Amino acid sequence: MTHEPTPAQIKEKQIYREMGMTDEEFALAEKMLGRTPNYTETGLFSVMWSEHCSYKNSKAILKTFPTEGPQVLQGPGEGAGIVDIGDNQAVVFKIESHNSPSAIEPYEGAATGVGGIIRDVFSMGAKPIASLNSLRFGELDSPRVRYLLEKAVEGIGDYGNKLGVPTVGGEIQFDSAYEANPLVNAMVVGVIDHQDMQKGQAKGVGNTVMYAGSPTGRDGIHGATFSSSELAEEVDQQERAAVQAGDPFTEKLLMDACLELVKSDALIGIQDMGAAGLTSSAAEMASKAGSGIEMNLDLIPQREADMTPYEMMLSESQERMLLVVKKGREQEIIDLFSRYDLEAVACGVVTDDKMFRLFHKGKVVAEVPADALAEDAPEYHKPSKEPDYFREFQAMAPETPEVADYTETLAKLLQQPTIASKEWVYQQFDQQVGNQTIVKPGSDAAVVRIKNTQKAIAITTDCNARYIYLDPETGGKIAVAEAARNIVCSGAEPLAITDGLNFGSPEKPEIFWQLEQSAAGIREACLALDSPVISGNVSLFNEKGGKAIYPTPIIGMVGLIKNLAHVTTQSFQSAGDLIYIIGE
Amino acid sequence: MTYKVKVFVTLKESVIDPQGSAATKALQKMGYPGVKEVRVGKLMELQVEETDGDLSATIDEICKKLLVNQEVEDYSIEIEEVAAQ
Amino acid sequence: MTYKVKVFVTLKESVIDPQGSAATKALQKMGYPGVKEVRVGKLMELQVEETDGDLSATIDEICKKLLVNQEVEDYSIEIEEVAAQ
Amino acid sequence: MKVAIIVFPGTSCENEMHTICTHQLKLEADFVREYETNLDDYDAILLPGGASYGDAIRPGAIAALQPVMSTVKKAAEAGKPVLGIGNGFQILTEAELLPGVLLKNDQLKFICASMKLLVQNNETLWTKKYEQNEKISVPIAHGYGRYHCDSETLQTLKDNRQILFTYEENPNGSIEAIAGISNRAGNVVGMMPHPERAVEEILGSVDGSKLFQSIVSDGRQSHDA
Ligand SMILES: Nc1ncnc2c1ncn2[C@@H]1O[C@H](COP(=O)(O)OP(=O)(O)O)[C@@H](O)[C@H]1O
Repeated sequence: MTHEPTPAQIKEKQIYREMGMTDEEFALAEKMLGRTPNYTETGLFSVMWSEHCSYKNSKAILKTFPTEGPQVLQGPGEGAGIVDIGDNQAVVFKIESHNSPSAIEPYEGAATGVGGIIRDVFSMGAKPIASLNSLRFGELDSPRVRYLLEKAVEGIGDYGNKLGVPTVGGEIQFDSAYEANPLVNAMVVGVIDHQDMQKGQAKGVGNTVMYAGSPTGRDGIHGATFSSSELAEEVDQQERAAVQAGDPFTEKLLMDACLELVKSDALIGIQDMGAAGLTSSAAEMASKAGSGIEMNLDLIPQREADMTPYEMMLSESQERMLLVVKKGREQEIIDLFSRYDLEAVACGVVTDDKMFRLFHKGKVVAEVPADALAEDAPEYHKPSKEPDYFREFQAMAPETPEVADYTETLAKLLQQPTIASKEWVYQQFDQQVGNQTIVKPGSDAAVVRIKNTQKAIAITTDCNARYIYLDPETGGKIAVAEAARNIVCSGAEPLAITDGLNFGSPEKPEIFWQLEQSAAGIREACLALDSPVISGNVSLFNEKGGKAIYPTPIIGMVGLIKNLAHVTTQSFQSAGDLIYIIGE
Repeated sequence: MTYKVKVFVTLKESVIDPQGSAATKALQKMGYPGVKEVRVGKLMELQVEETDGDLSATIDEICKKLLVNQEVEDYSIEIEEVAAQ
Repeated sequence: MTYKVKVFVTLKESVIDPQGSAATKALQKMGYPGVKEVRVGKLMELQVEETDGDLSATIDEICKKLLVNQEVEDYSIEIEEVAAQ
Repeated sequence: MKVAIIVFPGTSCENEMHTICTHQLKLEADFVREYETNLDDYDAILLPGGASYGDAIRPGAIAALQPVMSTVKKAAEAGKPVLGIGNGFQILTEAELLPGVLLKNDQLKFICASMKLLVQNNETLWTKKYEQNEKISVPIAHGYGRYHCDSETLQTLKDNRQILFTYEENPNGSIEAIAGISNRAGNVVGMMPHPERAVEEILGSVDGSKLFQSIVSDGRQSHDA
């Protein structure tokens, strides 16, 4: 048994700093608790107050996004957003980043990124029908970059392919700005009937909290904190241990089981254990419902021996779900999961005292108000400052490059990895499983039909980060507009977007400015196009050695095609057709 | 001189092995309840010709650079001299 | 009694091994011309609890049924007794 | 005529197969799980693609050992039509209902792409709606699709015309560009390409339809006989 520091030692030796908490945050935690937190509790605060879970640096900005519209059934705040597509059907989607895990172990990092976002979608009750990704890497002349690219693509492919969810599109750009901080974002879209929509809420005092899926191991401890701070220059042994691995086979079983489960009236709430695993799913479910949760950690299925409460609560083992079910109906749920060869166990109960209370070996090992971990996490509005480069660039006179030989220039452009065909990448993805993909990768947007209807949806991910770097507000507008053009060109009308905000350290005023400005641009374009933001993700601190990535707010957009006859593809269709250029 | 080198690559304890656990479950169901765990690793066999230099250091280098992913794998090495061909 | 069983699986000589040849080429390019051939096989580690019966026969059976495809693979087995837990 | 679609944990292409059977061929079709041991009610058996058991150890290896497969074996011996696609083909070889083995693609990557196939034998239960040497367009999506067998087996395959489909351009290093084979009797067929994904214009090709249509009349005959 590992020896854990006492509350006094944690405070005195500032051990909380190693977990990513500031002195002020630790003091706030003490105040909320009315005492000094113990080791497990400090762990709970540190992960829940990380940027990844709390959005403490970005909440103020996210609040400026338009999130409503007659089509929106569920805006930001749940595992994924939901948009109506008529006939009692809806689409569920969200984008998620897995940047820092992919920088260290690209195969597993990318694979578990896909796994996580797929769980977010099926935990809403939706059947995932399409997966997309948005990737940024350094220049391909570096062997490390080639390795990262190759393995990340393989990881994305292996996971989606084994799950039977088609990967239908994405984008990829190469620029030295991403050399040390590659970006791996994944977006998943699901379909659902209105009555099957689920929420991640722990309602009903006395109801049972259940754990389902893979057992908990020591993998990924502090992954959320880790992904919310600047990557250490030297990845030490301890951080290496943070790498978590995916198991698409178990995820497939879990997906099938959950899609059956959502039809049961015994289910009250369900949430994926993603970043900060058991801690964030349980605390958020309680906080959202205004209730409390008590869990007995001895009952948590464990893969490794002698796990401490701290380890169990912070583990990011994959392919796990937290459920709240009606009291007395537990056996049904256990039976349901066992039909899929999966374990489900009752491990806690919903209470009315708004506390998050954990028992281990007969003792209370943590007792924290649920809201303190979720709802009441700190929020910052960091100072923002226009960077000098911006003025400089704005002052420059527009310049038109002279082209001597158009053929040669065109050939050179087409050779740029960012512009060249991405067939090498998407050939590794099963694009068609399910027989619903009717426009595959290679066109403007992917088109996936909705089974047994005449409808289809068009989906795209877009972001030209160079534009955003040069002028974040205009660049933000361009990103949304580009996505919308891709959607429209495919025959669809834009419905809504999800956004993946990938930036450097918000502690630098110039970076915070980029975030603020690009969000303003996104907001304006969303309003103009009547495409609200229904979900998203924030990944900050993407920098190393003081060098930040380009500001990269990736836009994932979904549009509706009401009649399959309206589907249009990018390619020239037949000889003799006339070619027009429209627009300015 | 020709050497036959074996590199045994195993997944680190802390890393889950989905292949191994699927195989374990299958074997238990098939009537081998005694099989508690299967973990699948790699066995790489290299045929190396080398006259001078420290072969075991070279192999170690090769493992770290290419054959083994130390983020998730451990390894060990076995070197055997075989008759020159 | 608990046993640690290792199953070494190698591709038959007659079967081409693209993974091995890719590794060979990569190593030669990286400055290891002495590496003449790499072949990639599997190392499976089983933890088995068994009181009676012929363990080595059981393992052999498991190999033939599941762990090895004899059409393309050869295998050998190593059984080690470990302290009961 | 009634069709059994065998589903293992990890199978993922069963719904497409079901749609074809029920909507296009107007047949009855049931999903049959890996633990079932009675297939008497069925006139044909389909093994769809996916990654049964997560492709653990070797694709198809664990599925081949499940109870349902002993029954599939008996049905195959009795002459019922059996078709395995993708992972289904891998299961059939692992279960030794078809000779050979499917190894990792020679370029070591998963490939999803549209392929041109050549029909090498249109005189079997499953291929008779095709023309001999017809060129058809059918997608592939696999990581372990490199067909391999020893030279003796290859000769037998040739002598008995068991090679049904070959790739026009070999995508994965399969011996003699083999894409699909049958057993000696011709009733058991396995192929890596996915004909069930080429059954509607909107999917890009309808060339897979004839494969399924081929058994409809035959299946009826054998059942009525
Ligand atoms: N950039 C963003 N724009 C809008 N909503 C966002 C953004 N980032 C996160 N959200 C929303 O905040 C909620 C919490 O997201 P998150 O914590 O990322 O979920 P998860 O638990 O899957 O990691 C989600 O509903 C998400 O859609």
